Amino acid sequence: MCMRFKLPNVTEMNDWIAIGALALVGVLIPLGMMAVSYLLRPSVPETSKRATYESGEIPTGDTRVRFNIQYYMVALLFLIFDIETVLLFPWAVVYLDAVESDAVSLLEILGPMVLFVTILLVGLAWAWRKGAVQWAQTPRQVETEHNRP
Amino acid sequence: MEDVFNYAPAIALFPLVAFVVALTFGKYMPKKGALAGIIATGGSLALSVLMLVAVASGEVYHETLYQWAIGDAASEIGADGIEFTFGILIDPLAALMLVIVSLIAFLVHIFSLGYMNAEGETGLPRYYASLGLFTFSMLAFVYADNLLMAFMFFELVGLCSYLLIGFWFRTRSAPSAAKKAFLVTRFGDYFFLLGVVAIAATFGTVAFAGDNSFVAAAESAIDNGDTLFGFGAETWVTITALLVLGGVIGKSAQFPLHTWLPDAMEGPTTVSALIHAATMVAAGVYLVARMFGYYALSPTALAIIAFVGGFTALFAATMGVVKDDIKQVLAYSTISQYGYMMLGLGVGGYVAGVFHLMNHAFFKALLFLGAGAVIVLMHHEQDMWKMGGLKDKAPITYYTFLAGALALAGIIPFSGFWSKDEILYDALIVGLEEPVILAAYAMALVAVFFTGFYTFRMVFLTFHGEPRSEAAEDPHDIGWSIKAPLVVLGVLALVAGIANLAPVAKLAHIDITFLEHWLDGEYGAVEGLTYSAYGELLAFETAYIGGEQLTVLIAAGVSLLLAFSGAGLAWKLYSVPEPVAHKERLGGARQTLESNYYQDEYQVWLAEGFTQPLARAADRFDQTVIDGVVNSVSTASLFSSSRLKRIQTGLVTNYAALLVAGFIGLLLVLGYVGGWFL
Amino acid sequence: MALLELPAWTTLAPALLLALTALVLFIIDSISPDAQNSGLLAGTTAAGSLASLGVAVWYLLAGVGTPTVDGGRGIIDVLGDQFVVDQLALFFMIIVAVVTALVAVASYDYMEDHTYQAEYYSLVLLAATGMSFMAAANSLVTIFIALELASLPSYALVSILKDNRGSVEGGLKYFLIGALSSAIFVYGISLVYGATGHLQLENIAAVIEAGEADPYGGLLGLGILMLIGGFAFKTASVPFHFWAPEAYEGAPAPISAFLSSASKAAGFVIAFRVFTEAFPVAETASAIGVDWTLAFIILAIVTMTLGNFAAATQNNVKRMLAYSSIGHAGYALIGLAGISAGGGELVMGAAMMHLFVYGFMNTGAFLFVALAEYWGVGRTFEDYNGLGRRAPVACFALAIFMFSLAGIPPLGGFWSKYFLFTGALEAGLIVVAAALVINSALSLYYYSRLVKAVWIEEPVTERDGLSQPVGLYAAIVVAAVMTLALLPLFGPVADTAVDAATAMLA
Amino acid sequence: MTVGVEHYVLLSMALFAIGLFGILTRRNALMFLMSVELMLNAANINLIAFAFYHGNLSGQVFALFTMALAAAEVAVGLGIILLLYRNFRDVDVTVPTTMRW
Repeated sequence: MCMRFKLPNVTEMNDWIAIGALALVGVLIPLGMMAVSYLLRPSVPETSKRATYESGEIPTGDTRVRFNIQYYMVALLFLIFDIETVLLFPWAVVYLDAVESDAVSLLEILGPMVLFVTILLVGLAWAWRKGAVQWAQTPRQVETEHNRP
Repeated sequence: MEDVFNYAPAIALFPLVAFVVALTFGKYMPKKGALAGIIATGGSLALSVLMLVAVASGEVYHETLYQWAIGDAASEIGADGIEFTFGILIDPLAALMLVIVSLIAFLVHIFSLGYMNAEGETGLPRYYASLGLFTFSMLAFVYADNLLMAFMFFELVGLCSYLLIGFWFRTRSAPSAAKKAFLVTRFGDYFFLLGVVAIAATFGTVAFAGDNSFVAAAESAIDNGDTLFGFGAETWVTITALLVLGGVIGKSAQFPLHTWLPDAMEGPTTVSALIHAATMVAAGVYLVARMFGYYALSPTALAIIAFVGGFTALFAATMGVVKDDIKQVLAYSTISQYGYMMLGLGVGGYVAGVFHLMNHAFFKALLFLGAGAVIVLMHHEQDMWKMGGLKDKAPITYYTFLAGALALAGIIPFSGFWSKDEILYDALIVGLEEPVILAAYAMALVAVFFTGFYTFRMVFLTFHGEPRSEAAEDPHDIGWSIKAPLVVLGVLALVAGIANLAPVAKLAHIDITFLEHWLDGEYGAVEGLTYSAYGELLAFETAYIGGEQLTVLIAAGVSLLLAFSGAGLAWKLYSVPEPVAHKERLGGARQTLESNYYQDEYQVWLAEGFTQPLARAADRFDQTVIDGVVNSVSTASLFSSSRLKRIQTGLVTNYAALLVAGFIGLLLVLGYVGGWFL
Repeated sequence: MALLELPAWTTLAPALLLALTALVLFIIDSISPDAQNSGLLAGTTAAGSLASLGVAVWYLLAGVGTPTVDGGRGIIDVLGDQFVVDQLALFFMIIVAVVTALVAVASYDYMEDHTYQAEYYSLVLLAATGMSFMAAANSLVTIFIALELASLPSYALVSILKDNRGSVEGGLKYFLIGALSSAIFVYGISLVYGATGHLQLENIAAVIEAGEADPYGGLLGLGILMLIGGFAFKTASVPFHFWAPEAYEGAPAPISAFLSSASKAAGFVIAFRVFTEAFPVAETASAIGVDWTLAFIILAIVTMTLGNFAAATQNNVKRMLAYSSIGHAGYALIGLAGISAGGGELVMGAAMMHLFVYGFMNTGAFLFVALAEYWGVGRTFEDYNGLGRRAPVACFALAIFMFSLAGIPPLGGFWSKYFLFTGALEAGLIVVAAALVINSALSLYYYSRLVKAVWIEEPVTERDGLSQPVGLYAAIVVAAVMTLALLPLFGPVADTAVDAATAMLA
Repeated sequence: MTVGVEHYVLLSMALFAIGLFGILTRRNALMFLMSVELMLNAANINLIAFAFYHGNLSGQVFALFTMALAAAEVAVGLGIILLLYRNFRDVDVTVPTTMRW
């Protein structure tokens, strides 16, 4: 996009031309090779050629293995709670400095994070009670599962 | 006394309450709503009298009560913005008119007890509700302080007359008469509305009184020699004044929009009394008096008013001569008398016109109520040829009716004489300088003869001679509720002239012109709305025949002579035991007169021959061209709609592609305009 | 009122109350995961949103957010200017809370037999929290977070009818387009950050006004355009509108109401705030070479035209309403198109009024569809034939909604459109004004078609008496009453909206 | 030749374009999702590069938030894709076309 990007170093554009040329060549060579081989190779369609390569073994079953839904639930939970640590990190970095400085009271530095973690805990508790982290289904859950329309 | 004015809104609101009460509870009330109406109009009357006293003690009332719209468009003369308000203006004129209207309405309500209730009519709650609304509209119209409010209540008055004229809606004629009244007056009102809009657009105000009234604005515009909408200021004032006059001509039944009024006799006689004496028809003339300062600025408009008035006076009077129905005679007399008032106002005789308006209100109400009494006596027979000899059987009715007739004919000393004479005198002195006015005067003078004739023809046929039908031999009884209003009005018809004995004052040099002083604001008035203020605006020259006193004598003498000769002719022809019709003697004129100069015919012909084809053509244009365009637009829209919605393909990848494409399109447009790619 | 003594963060109470209610719902559900006490859940939701509404109205009346020169308590900054509570924020918090309350009440019947009620209500509240925070967000960071907080629960809500193919399809499309749009949006934020070095709106404006961003005009321009894309997605404006017809049609009807009213309003409030505070028209134009209002002029015309034209020939009532909702987004975009260096407070105020009125009439219309789905009468215009005889109250309310949406005087929808029209004319946007008139005329066609079907047409099949679910009826009647009550109330609403717009543009 | 900020911008734009390309061509819902993640990460690169360039931290902090939100988005997205598979027996986003026009 040749918009008005005022690049700081206009003189370095020469290097860019070189890099661009390199990239172009880098793309063209493999494409050219593939094109040549496409033209030259003999075409013998055979089903075994399309089979999954399993080091010589004959593959069995479907490619897609079905997992238990519980894996999925736990994975999602992990994803959510794992990513929240990203938000904890900067807080942890400044925590000690803030505690030591007089400008920020302990409540001000601790309060928001306690609130944040509390909210997370409520969510976790809810997920727990809903059975999201239950590895096996309890008889009660099986029962309610049956009763559902 | 100032506090009294705080109750001014109640004058109009009482009848409005009566309207609501009669409409909702009338069915369950002992007199079907009559009592509510009587109490309400009685209250209005009492308050109006209080207002009159307050004005007499030097107070006036001009207050804006409610502002319902403000516009900020600049008007033609450059005033910023315009306000539309409801307000009350009580000055000598309005106070006088309030008393007249509420008095007549009060008496009509009482009379209705005998005329409607006692006769066992059905639908009485509707009747009394309409009467209440009618009174409310008229009273509000009377003290309206601006032209737009006046217009609104003017329209409401028209609506109520429609409702009342069509009261017996099951008959064939009443509904069509009601429609006719509504349409004909509405035709005039279109011009009125145009006039209101024109005045508002020109002067940025519609107020009657005060420094920022349109009258004052028009006056200064004429003084400054402004150009308004491409016309000279005076020409433009004349045009707008004439537009407003359209409404007046419709409502006050002036030629050529008078045709509705005789047909309006299809309504109950009480309603006729109210319409003719105090409300509907009076509204037109009152409007001219209300904005007289505006008309005074335009001699052309005044001359037109005067000429139309004079012509109508004569024109209607001739038609009244041949009518057999007692109410028809009265109807034409009304048109004729309002012609006199227009003549009076048109020649600058503001006091004379208002004076006649007042006197006419009394004697015409009297005559109609008297006719109503006669109709009751006659078991609802209205043909005068079937009456006769009622003089001895119903003396009260006879003598009060006679008083009204004398006043109508203009016989000294009854009230009608004084006011009609003053109008003719004013017309004469202006007419000596202005030929157009002189012609109007001449026509009005001739009309005096015919007035005397048809009035006494009616009296003699109805009351004198031998009874000409069984009903006339054995009249129905009438009660106090019919007699009392007749007596009150009979006395007023006799003595109301005292209010302004101008000829006597001029001859004897005594200061007894009370009404003139009243309207001239000697007791109290809003600045600019006085007789002398109007007099300064008027551009008419006057002249006398050998001195003022001689002129007065000549004018009075001639008109009295003509009135007497008309009455005398009637006496000779009809005051015999067995009167016969003398219409054959009229020869070819008879058919013309009985057909009312073919006014209805030519108006119907206009409607059928001109308006209807035009309407058909417009309809065809609408059906084919307009509808065609509309239909093709809608077809095209729907077709493009069915195409356009196809971009919603249902494939989410297409959406993403279109989204990106749309975004890039926007980027290209903005980048192109912003020059990003240069 | 001891308002001044309260710490500044309490001015965010309308949003915080919604969040708190959502947490309460989670706790309730944690205590008894299997109980389906829909009354308790819907009641808690409604109570929470009404509390939010009450607090927001109270703040507005008490003068919180009104500039001190106008006798108010001043615009309040929270968390180091990350949030700001002013009249604009409170105005839109009110809209969000009202719609949330109506939707919660209506859902009581609609979701009666549903399995995931607690999730449903808490997701509604979380989305409402996001929208409420959007109204107050004052930095691109908080704007993005709030926007995502509003979006993510919405995706889930649209597809909450897990076994309904339409619901899942709508949710999928909504999610995919939403993900793409938010990627574009966040990339736009990064570009604006690159060009100005700030994420906080006033600081961005300061850099632009100082001319320091001029060397990066291209970056800034592209960034602004990408931000517009993000707003266009949230407000369902062309070309980011593609999700709307399917999502609204497939979603449970109360959710359609929620998204098309509250979510749209929230999208507009951040657009108003970002473009008036961060990108002053004249200075930005000198940096990027073009008025950004041009983009909104184009979007407004295309959006209203496409929305209305596509709505005209729909057979499915809900889909018709979905397209009409796109059309109304086009109307409200005039509020941004009409902003200019010197003025625009009238036209922006008019857009705010329109969104306010729209919050009632459109919610009501979708709730009527919810009622029809509850009855199970079908989805097309023909299926609605003759409902007026069976359920006169609801159908009368529907007529009010339709006529107000079409902009028939004297209903509220007319006045807001009228102000938009005059505002567009004042700003010199004659083409936009003409498009507004043409589209309004066209919209009358399909709105009145529905009224005609309900009141005039003969029913295709005989149906028995229809039940009268309390919650749905109550919500519809309240929406109708408010649509009518806006006639006398329109003055204060208009004043508040114009005041808020003036404060923004000052 | 130092690595200037413009290089980061070009990198992020390339990444963004790759993501966009994936969205426009891939029909598998998961690939769609991954392409979106690419675009988000392009923005993150920008943010961190500009934060370094401008010498303030707000860009970096925002990048953290973006990551968290991206994760949340994926969580919701996966849930919807699961529903898609259940209802349509496929994760091809072009399969559900019951509603159109």
